[in-house]
Amino acid sequence: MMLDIKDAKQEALRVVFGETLSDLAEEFPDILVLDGDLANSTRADIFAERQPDKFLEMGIAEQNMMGAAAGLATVGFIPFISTFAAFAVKRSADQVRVVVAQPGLNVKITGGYSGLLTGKTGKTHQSVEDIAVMRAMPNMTVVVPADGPELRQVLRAACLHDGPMYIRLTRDPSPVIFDDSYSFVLGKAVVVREGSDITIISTGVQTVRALEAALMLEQEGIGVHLLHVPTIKPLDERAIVEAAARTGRVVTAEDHSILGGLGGAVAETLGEQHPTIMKRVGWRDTFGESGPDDALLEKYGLTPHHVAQAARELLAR
Amino acid sequence: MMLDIKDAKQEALRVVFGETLSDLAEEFPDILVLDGDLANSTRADIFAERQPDKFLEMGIAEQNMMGAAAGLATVGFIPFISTFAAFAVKRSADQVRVVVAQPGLNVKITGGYSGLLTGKTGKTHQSVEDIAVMRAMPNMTVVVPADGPELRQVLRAACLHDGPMYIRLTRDPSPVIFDDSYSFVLGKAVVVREGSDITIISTGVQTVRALEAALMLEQEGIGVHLLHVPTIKPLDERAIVEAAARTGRVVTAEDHSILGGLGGAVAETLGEQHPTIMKRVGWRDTFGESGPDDALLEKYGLTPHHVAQAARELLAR
Amino acid sequence: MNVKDHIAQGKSGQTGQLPIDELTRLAAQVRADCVRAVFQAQGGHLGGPLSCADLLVALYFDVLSIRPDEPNWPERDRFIISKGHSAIGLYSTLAARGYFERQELLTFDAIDSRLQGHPDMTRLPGIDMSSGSLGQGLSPGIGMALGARLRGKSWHTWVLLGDGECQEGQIWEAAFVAARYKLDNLTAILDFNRLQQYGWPGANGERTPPWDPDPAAMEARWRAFGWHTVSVDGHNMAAILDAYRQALAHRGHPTIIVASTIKGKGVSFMSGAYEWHAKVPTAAELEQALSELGQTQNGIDDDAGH
Amino acid sequence: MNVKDHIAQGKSGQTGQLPIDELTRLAAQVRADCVRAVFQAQGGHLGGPLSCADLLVALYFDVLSIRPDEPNWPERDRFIISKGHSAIGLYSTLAARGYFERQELLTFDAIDSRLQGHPDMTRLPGIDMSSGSLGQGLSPGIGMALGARLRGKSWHTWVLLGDGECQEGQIWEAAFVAARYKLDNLTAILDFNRLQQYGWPGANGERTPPWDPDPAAMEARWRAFGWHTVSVDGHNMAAILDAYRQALAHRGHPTIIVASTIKGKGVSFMSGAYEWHAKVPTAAELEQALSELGQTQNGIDDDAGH
Ligand SMILES: Cc1ncc(C[n+]2csc(CCOP(=O)(O)OP(=O)(O)O)c2C)c(N)n1
Ligand SMILES: Cc1ncc(C[n+]2csc(CCOP(=O)(O)OP(=O)(O)O)c2C)c(N)n1
Ligand SMILES: [Mg+2]
Ligand SMILES: [Mg+2]
Repeated sequence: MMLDIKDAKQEALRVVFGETLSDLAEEFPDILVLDGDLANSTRADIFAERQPDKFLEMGIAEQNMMGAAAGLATVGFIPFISTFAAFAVKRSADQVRVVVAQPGLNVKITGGYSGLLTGKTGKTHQSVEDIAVMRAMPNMTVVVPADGPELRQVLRAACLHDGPMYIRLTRDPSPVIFDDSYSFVLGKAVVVREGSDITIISTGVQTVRALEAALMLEQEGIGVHLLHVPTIKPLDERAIVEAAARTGRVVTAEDHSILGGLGGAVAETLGEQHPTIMKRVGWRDTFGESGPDDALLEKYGLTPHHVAQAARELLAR
Repeated sequence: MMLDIKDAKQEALRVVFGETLSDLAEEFPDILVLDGDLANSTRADIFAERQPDKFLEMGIAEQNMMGAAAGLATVGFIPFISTFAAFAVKRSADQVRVVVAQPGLNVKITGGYSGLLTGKTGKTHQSVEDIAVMRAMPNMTVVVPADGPELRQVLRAACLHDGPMYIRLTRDPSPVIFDDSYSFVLGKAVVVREGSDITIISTGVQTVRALEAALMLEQEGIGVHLLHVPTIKPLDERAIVEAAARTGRVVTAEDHSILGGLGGAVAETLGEQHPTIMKRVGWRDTFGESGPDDALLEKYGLTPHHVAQAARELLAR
Repeated sequence: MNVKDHIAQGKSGQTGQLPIDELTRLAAQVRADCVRAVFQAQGGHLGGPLSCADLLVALYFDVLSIRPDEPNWPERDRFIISKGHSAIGLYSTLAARGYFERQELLTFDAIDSRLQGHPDMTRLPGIDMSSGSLGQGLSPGIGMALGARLRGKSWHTWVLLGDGECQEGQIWEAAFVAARYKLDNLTAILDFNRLQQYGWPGANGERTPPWDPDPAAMEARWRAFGWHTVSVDGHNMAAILDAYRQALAHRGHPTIIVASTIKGKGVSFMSGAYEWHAKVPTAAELEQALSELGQTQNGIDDDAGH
Repeated sequence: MNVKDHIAQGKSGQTGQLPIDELTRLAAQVRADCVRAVFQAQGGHLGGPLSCADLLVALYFDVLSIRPDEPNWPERDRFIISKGHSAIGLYSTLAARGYFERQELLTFDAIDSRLQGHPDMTRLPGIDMSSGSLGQGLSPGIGMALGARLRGKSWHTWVLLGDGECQEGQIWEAAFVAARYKLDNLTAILDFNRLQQYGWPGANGERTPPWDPDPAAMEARWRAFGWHTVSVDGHNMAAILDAYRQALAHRGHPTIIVASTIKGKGVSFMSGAYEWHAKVPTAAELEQALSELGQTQNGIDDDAGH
């Protein structure tokens, strides 16, 4: 199921997004892409080139874009909103709430450039809390894919699922960890690695770093049970409880605030169903800044080493 | 410290808000109130009448209102934003993020008509996820007072605290539970009742209902340890761990989604510091509707009976 | 021919041209039903619904191609009430038009009701878009109008805006985008009543209109954003119908109809009084309101009047 | 008198009237520093910063009452760069004006730098408001201008807007409110370069301007919202200064200066090319850009040029 992570092929989720949606538009003729003047960043420009009649420029006006998508959904289209996660979630939060989530309309919101790595743009462009906001929204499905192969399946699942969905994307190339045998199922978490000393639960591209952490820990003789949670909502609670029960210690890992995101969802689930000692790895409730990727990951505590260190600390308790 | 809840005096937080801020403006001459065309609902109109020169109508334009407040804060004012919680948080989410929270400016955001009871206006006006959104925002202080006496102290504390703050208010009169001896301290939770069978952790006006639940349970011989958490952020983690350790069972109660709010904050804290079985009472991840208060509280599971029932179920586990 | 026959005849589209005085009578009934429902619910808005009653009746009885017995008819014209707090005005119009029994208006604001305080498309067939958070309605209208164009369909999309609501920036985002796509299958109707909720206090504490009260200034604003504009007296039924036809006929731009209205229109003590934006009448006020509206009885009775 | 003496002299306020050709030379230096910094950072925006360099230099060297050595001087004029992606243009101007050493421009976009990708007021003194999320800058400007009025202060507040940015509804919320409060101590400068980032694709895939390219149409829009307007060639230093003085002199309304500009101005291959909105030049492109800008050397050297 898993390719080796060393020398893994790299793919940028934004490119996979643009290409896959262009392909899917042949199969699902109701697909439209609405762009908030960022197509050459989000790579919706690939779609604009290949499906010009299905590409709707909406200008720098995220609120209106969200509402227009809602209107298009009422007449049977599958509108995909494309902008940065920071703006998709925050600039049109009330529109998502009132004309998308409340009526349950079939709008797909893709949040590009999510998390820490946004090409040096800095804190205004880094979405540290988008998962928390979208997860707290009733009726919203929240999906955070880990790599290109998973994203391809997520986009297809989005077309088949009737209802509002938030899909979190990233900018920079990241390793491909899933091979052809991998099958994404909306609402299901997936065991990436089995082990009995400590459980790591991760989402998005952070799963790649969690996997690297697992490999490090295994070299130290620590068996890691790694659960990847691509669907944050609806949450696969049973898989989370099972994974926690497996080792009795849980580290969560996400490129997102430790408040209210995956770490929050896991804490809520375990607190009610299977109290387990845990440690959250993610942004420590802070805003970000500009800088090269490596320096940012190091400063904000998101490297594989940070995930591994959290596991060691939990084991030492 | 606590008056009897039966025959308690009733006060509407919105009225206390309008009156107290008018008084405080004498002591803190930099106070301003910015209104989003809702003053006669939020009762900022009391302030408008008593302090007309410090009242700034900002029209039906919440984004601009938030930005204008940020600008006023840079030149030394203490601007209080006044509108409904649903709009304060969602309609200006990106503005809160970029010009208030990121620069850490001294803007006080008051969210009126929070939660379920909004005078029959229905789901567009009910803020089910505002605490989750504001809690996930770095640099934001989040306060949810339980009654009039507490709110009076919260507003004073807001003037003394330099930084962004979200204060959650309610529309309808609710019982006064704190007497003159009560002292609100920003960032501190308060034990309202001691007991050794079960812990209830609550916030806002839901603390009143939790107190009623505690009285019911005590009649059944169940000792309730009730912790009121007016400051959701920064969270009084130590008080939460202590309260949980007291009984080993925790019910959380809030007029807010069970995702990401107080229940989420408690779950995260206990998961990392003191895993404890818990049950969250709140909106069950759904939007609301119009209706009379009693019917709504019953349908959405927020009555004292619902809190008590959760406690019983947890005790039966 | 009475209204019911008209409606029966017009099943698959318009009602046919009802006489103006019949439309006027229906508008009075709609206003009365608003007051009755708010009294019954002991909650809700009145100033705004009364302000736009003529605009709604003219639209639903003379212009929209709709099927009250098949509310989701795919080819129907679309209508969005962006000023969602005027829901009871829309509900009363829908009831008059045969979407549901007028008696149901008395469930307004009740728990489990289809008639929510603000329109909820998941509850009541006939509501094309949920609303209640101001400033949001024009954008879904763009989606519906673009959708018609993309599908080669001929439905027309109508959006009712409040003037206070036009302070919301989203309206101007939508104004720009609609014009840029030259959406001439989209019409906005502005209920230009020069009041909002609390309002802009003047020097002596009086309410001042949010915008320059001159309709020409409002037209200039929309024209600057690329719209075709028409001004009209929003309480003159014939003029309203004429404005609607102008909008339908215009090509190359979306049209906005700036309809000068009086908030609380039809009830003397509510007219022009901002306090009646959202206020429940006493029993005596109810009676006076109904009598001013020429209603013979206090309750809603489906057979009354026609 | 050279620039340094001018600046020394102007410590507590304006620099005094620098000769136009000196301002022009400074604008070329600012443009060159933008290109150098983006090359060094291997990231950042260029089209927008180059577009507004003349506007910034004219403002900072001739108009603003500021103290570079006391950036938080309470009485200072305020400036907000609402089109925050042009941060490097502002940083280069601030460095030229003596807020910090030009060498520091080479830390642009680096981790822990004061010169963030988008302006961060918590990091760099001299930044009056953080920005980067478009459409947000005019509103804090309202707060600063209202604040001056409430405190009886005379500082003037300036806000630089992008034309693409004006699609954001918040701009029009602010436009309305500023006019309603008659904030004549607030001036907006519009960098009207008729390009944005990706842009509106035309029929043949070419970029079309977001708005009608005619400045008169843009002026009409703002006038309809109650603003005084001035049109100017945004690359003509003398005309810019004149427009700024007109704005300061006007009473009763906020003023917007619609400055017609060319995105990427000053570097032939960047001019009018939307691809250069945010693109890093190669070493060869850097060299050509600097030579077109009349720079004698590739690096930043504080003593170069003056
Ligand atoms: C986003 C948002 N802000 C505030 C409100 C509260 N509100 C409801 S109605 C109203 C006044 C609306 O005025 P206008 O649009 O002129 O409507 P009308 O006069 O026709 O009632 C306000 C401020 C709201 N519903 N939504
Ligand atoms: C709210 C928001 N949406 C989108 C962006 C991404 N973005 C950055 S610059 C830009 C284009 C801006 O165009 P314009 O205002 O004309 O600036 P200029 O041409 O001067 O560079 C866009 C869309 C953003 N920064 N903020
Ligand atoms: Mg009005
Ligand atoms: Mg531009």
